[in-house]
Amino acid sequence: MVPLWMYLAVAAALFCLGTYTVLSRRNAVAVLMGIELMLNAVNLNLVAFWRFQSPLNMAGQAFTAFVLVVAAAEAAVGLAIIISMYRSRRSVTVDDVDMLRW
Amino acid sequence: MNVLNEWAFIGVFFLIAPLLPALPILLGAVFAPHKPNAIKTATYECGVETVGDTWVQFKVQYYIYGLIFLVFDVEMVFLFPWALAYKQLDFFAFGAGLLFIFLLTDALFYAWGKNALTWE
Amino acid sequence: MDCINQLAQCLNQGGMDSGLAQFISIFLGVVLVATFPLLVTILLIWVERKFAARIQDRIGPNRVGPFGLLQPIADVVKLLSKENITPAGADKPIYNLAPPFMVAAVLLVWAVIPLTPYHFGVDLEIGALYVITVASIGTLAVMMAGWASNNKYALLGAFRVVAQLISYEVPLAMAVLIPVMLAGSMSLQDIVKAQYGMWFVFAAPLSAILFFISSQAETGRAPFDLLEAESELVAGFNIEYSGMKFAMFFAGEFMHVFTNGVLMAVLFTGGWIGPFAEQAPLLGLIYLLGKASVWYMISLWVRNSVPRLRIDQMMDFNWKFLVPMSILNVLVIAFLLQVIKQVGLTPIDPNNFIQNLPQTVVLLLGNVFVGYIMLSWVRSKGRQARAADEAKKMPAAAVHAVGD
Amino acid sequence: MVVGGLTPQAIAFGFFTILTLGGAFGVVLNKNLVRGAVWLIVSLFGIAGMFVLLSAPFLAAVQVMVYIGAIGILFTFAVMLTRSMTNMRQRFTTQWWSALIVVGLLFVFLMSGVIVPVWGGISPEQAGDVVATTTDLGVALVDGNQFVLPFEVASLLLTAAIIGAIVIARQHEEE
Repeated sequence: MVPLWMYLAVAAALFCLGTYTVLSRRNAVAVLMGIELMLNAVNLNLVAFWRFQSPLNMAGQAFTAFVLVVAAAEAAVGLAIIISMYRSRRSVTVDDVDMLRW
Repeated sequence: MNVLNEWAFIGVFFLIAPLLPALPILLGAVFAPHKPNAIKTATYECGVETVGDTWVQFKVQYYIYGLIFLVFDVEMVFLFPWALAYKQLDFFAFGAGLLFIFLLTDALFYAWGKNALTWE
Repeated sequence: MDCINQLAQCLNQGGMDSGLAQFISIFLGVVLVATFPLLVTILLIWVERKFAARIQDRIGPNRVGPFGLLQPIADVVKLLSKENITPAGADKPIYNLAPPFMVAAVLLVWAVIPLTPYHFGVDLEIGALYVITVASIGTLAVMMAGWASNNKYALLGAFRVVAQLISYEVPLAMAVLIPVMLAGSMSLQDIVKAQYGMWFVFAAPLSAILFFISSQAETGRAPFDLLEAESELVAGFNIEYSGMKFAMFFAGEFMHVFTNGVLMAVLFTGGWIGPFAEQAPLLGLIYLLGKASVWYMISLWVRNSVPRLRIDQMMDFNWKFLVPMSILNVLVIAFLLQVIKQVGLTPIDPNNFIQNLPQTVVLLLGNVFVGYIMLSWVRSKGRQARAADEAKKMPAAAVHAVGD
Repeated sequence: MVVGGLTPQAIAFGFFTILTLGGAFGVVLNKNLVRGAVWLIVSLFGIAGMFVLLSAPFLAAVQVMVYIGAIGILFTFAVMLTRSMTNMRQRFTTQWWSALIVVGLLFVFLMSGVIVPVWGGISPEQAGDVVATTTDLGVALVDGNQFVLPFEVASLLLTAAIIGAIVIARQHEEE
């Protein structure tokens, strides 16, 4: 079997790529894609730890399912906000979103 | 066959499945004539050139269907294990499932009441 | 699968590395399982055309070979000689990947179908979920095809198809929950074996109907063929495809219809179960294909006789009728199963027909109840709508009468 | 079976790593956001493969169903609804290089945590072959002592998400 640290390394790399997408892309949809990548890195970690630490405990799988729910809710509401923003501002770049600044 | 062998089968299947239909396409590429010209490769559009972007803006309705589908898809994630274990479960589990489905049906009825499900 | 394992042993004894032998046997198994539906599809093209012709009072293909049986081969030869036109401005990699993926999405289902008691690709622990999962790849292929073509019609068509496909996936998955619940397993082989005593179609006819309708919509066949609507719109998402790539979309569709028949057989009408299927596995295959053909024929019959729905009707039908019905169906069956368990009507030997009867009757009554509620509700809704319509028309009609 | 000193599992792991990280690079660097959505799907498919290797086939199937079937489609819809693919001349914000430094530091930090055996050097042999099944998950989800509350809250969250998203997405429709 592939050792635990390899899975963790992949998850760490994925998390960093996701973070970089969030920090550097101008398009808000791309930013949300980055967040999905980060959530999936978390999921990978959860399942890897579950498999290696406590394969008989259901917490690992159950929490992965709950992260999935959060990811789905985040994508649904996040994309709705972006669509709404596009309709009022004709733009989806993160620089232009300063509605909440004042 | 052990479990991982089963998944090796699925894995190989995932690689082979697109290749089998790709074969006749490649055969077609060998046998079929290939003489493209500007008129032939032009976008199909009632005889006139496409005006503007292909990617015109679409209605929000599509997104809303996608949204409700996403939520029901995630619901399946929980209902499948529930249904799978149902034979071992008691009335409490039925109540839990009932409440779970009831809450989601609320969302469906909300969307219904807001006319979000109606195609205009 | 046993013959493949034997082959692996055979190769192993012949001095081959055991891992390599195993890989070769897996590879051969995959090719075998994947080629089978493709071969069936070639025959299906003939069946489909003949069937449609008979319904429309025509003869259908009858020139090439006996009864026109070689017609599909002639079709393939013709399609091979057609030029593949790639539109200018297409996103080439995605444009070329979409047709094979469309077929692959259907082909992948066959990996878990139990063909006989002993022959199947694999018997996955999560088979039923796998079937639904794989279907979602087809949705993606449609989206990619529509987008990569760089054509407004194609993209609009793809949007509509995707909206249709994802909408009807909800009642589809809900309908699959019932066999899983009744069998207590997601493995398709277990689901078939749980039907020794009684086919699930008797205990859960509503979910069978739900599955049938929504899988018909998933194939994009009439009455749900908005995506093509050959006689009205241009072809929809596959408009920019030609030659063999275009043919692949249709091969995928033909195969999808038959695969749905097979799934109906496996999930609801007992798969390979029949007299002597255990002793002679080949009989099991014949039973399975026979049952699948019956469902397939019904699907063709519906396709050729029911007129096309409008897109708003189709969406309303799904979200305002099928989805609530499937939810109610799951709840009622879950409730009745608990009651049956508490009362003690659960069959002690699930393979015994007589012992299965009480449970089946109770579940059937539950189904009738759900069906009655939904239909009477729709009827009252329809009556209200008609009354509102009448009320709106009334003054206009009165004015008209005065004018005369 | 051993090919070049690697077990089939290791080969599969390598393949899925390439899919996951390659897809993630595609998400970061793409010039066209529909392609970006495809790359995202490739990446998440790789994760599904890893779930299979970690003997969680149910989660793998769910991953494909939810991400490829639903979230991928939703992203494609959103990209097209906002015409994001047309105004991609400036992909990155002005602080992309400082973000690179921050993320580089984060990666070094995370990797140092991974490489240094903080978790008592769990060996694969310790993990054991007996794994909880999907049925166990179903039992645990509606067990009063385990996850029944999160189970209901998940449903509530999804309901809230649907209502919120519909309200937000449709707020300009009346005008």
